[in-house]
Amino acid sequence: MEASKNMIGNGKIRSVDEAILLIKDGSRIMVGGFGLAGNPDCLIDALTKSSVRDLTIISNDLGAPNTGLGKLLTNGQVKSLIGNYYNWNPEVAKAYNEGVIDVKLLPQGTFVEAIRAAGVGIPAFYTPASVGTELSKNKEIRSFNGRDYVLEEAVHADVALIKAYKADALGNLIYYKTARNFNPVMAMAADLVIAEVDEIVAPGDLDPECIITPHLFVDVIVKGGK
Amino acid sequence: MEASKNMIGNGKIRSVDEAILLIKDGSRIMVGGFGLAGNPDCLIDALTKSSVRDLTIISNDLGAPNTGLGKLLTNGQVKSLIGNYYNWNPEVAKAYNEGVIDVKLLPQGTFVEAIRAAGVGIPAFYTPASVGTELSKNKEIRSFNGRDYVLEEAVHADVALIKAYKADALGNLIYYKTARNFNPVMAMAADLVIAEVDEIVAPGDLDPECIITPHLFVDVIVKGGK
Amino acid sequence: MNIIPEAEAKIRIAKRIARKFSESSKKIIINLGVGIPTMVADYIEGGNVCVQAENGMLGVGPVAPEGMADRQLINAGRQPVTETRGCCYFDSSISFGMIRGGHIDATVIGAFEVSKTGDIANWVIPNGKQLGVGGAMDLVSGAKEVIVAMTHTTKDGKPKLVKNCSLPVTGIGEADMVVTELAVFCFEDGEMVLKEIAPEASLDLIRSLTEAEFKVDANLKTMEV
Amino acid sequence: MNIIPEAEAKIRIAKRIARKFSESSKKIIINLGVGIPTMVADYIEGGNVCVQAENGMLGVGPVAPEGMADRQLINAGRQPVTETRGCCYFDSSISFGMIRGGHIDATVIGAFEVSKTGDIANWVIPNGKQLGVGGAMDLVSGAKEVIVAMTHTTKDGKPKLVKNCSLPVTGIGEADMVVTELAVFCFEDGEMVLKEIAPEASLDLIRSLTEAEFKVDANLKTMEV
Repeated sequence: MEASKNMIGNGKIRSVDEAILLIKDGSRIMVGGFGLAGNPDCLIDALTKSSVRDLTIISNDLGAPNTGLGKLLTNGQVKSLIGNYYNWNPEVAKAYNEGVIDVKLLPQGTFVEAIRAAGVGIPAFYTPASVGTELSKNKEIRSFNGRDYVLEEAVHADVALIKAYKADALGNLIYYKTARNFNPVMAMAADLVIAEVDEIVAPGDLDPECIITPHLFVDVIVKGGK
Repeated sequence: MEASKNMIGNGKIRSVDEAILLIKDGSRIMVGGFGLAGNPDCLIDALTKSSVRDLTIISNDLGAPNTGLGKLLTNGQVKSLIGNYYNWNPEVAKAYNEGVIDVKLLPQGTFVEAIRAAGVGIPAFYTPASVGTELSKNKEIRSFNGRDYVLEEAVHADVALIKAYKADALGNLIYYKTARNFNPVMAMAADLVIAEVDEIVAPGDLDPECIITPHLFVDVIVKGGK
Repeated sequence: MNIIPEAEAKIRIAKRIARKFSESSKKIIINLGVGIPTMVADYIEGGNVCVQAENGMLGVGPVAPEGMADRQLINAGRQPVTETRGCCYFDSSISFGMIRGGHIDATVIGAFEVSKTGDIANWVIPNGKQLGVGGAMDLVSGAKEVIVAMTHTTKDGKPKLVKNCSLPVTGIGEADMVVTELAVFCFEDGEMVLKEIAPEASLDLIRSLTEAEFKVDANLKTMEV
Repeated sequence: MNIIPEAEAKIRIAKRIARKFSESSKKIIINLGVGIPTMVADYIEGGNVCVQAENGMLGVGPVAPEGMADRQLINAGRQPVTETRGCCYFDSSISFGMIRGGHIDATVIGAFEVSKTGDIANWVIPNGKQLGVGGAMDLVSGAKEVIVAMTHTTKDGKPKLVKNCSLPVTGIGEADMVVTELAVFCFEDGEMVLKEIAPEASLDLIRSLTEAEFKVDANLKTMEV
């Protein structure tokens, strides 16, 4: 990775393959995207071609069978999932029922708030969502001002793979329409944040008022295939 | 206020005086700004000229004696304060010591997170700030992963007076440099949100990717003096 | 048992809910779930209704016309949609902040069952084939008004308005209104009240197809279809 | 007792801390408190240091030149500042998210007292004249490294490095480094260790002006001034 050190900015720019080499077996990996919008496709593709395994994947969904993130499951690279909606990929329920993987379901709002919490140093918070349902079983219920809430703990990751529209060379990011979704939140919540972008511009080329993810959250920038 | 109903958008636009009439005695009022940046000056000025009293003011600071928000205290309109830094206005400590007003101090990060919490329906959260200090006395301390945290409850208001740079007629807001500070967060956390802006533009004139406060948070728009 | 064919029933339900929104005299923000709820948008009239999608958009426009779809501009049902003037984008934490924080005036959701006290079961049928919850639990607990859009009975004629939910619930006592092809119910002080009845239906028919006890509003109306 | 005049002492402290940052081989994000900490920015060299201000800015530039001040562009000490290329703005909740979430590499703060176990007292002298805490409690608990910049003694020569803080604390065991005009201390395994000593000072002098017990590093250096 010596070569990139002389690149513009602070040398956060890497190739997709270089970036994926930073991921180790057994990692907890957050992956941005909702349905097919805002997925870091190139990073996901490279991850499915790598030999990395025993992964915990923290994501909204898991694509479809043998497609996108779903490929990780098909390949047997997944140990467990933390997420929200796997109905688009029936292989998830099957693998879970067969005891092949562990799955922790969180309501979508709790899921993203728990990720934000990890990013901003909040270890736990109370939310009304899931009170009285199966998903709050064995969790602490507490009343504030006469209403019941469930205690949810922060969800942190070793690595976040996110998708943005443009980065400047410092790592400031902007997004594109509903491809934003979980990406800015996950960018705050992992030890190593790898952002796949369509375009890399010079510092100062993004409007300081419109930058969504400030560069201090981003460790590595890769240019996607598009 | 009939006249404004025929204005563009959904009729959120009011005069400063009309807006201030919506505020009642005894209200809990959030006010944006940090030092002299990002204060809703015209709204503050009108509030100090009104007869509204027994107010709880939720703000970072309280201006200076007889200046800005400080005028509310000089005028005797304040019942209590929830905030963070009153060193710039020695009248606050004096009034507190004399038992004229009640003051609840929160660390700045806790203060803003508690406001956000109210805005996003989180009744309480844990934070490491203030553990072991006077400010966490009589608050619940709890350990997560071996570290102590203090439980802080959401801070909600009846009214928020905020300052933005531009609004579109729907109420979408953008800000200007460090005048942003507490304003977007307070915009989420009050029953009635009044935004003072330098300019009102037509819907569609603000870039959808760069809108900081979506219009659903804003109830009333006033054009500031400037 | 199916008095109204399913496709027609769905349209009727969507239209009835759309009318409620179209009649609003003030600006309202709504969130639409997958299925019948999505169809509601097609029938809303007037300019006072603004649609939020929990994947991060306010001011969602109609579904994108053929050939104009942008894979990166979708609603929460993964349909390609369009922009409206004054729309904006935000991340999922802000989106659910809007929902949980009570900033959404109404959410329309589908359901498998609704109980007589307003419990809603809509996220899973425990047959091991599905694993997913979505934003439904956040929506039913956070939106100011929860409107359930569902056919009155299952395909084999079993009541969906039940004494107690037999399926895992999404929220307890969260339903405010239920619209079926045969009736409109509201929850008032924890009790289910029949407000409207379809022209084809008699009160006896509604009773026979509804397991949950309900009151009949003194001002019972015929549902406009 | 004041071996170094106060103004000169402050510059020396600021320069020493600035040198630490200037020597960083990787990009670092720092937050500077009011007083001596703010002066640190004036002496930082090289392009690896990026300043965050907790009122909502990353990439804070130098103080605005006379006549160029913008009241709406200030740092947390309310000084008008300038932009740097690639700077950005955000609201206070994100700003303190950066701080609390461990995304700030170092914070430099002033203090009234630091105890031998790294407790810091810097927010209030209980005389009833001040009521304010600022962001100090969030900063000392959240930043990866907490560097205290303070004169070695009070104006009347009393030690500020004490056995136990007599003033209300800002955080418990949070100090990582203390830089005075006479010495540099680091906290290692909960113990205060003297790392550098000013050219004018002897170890005896430091001991006489320091109430807190401290170890002397085997590799004790002379402070570059």
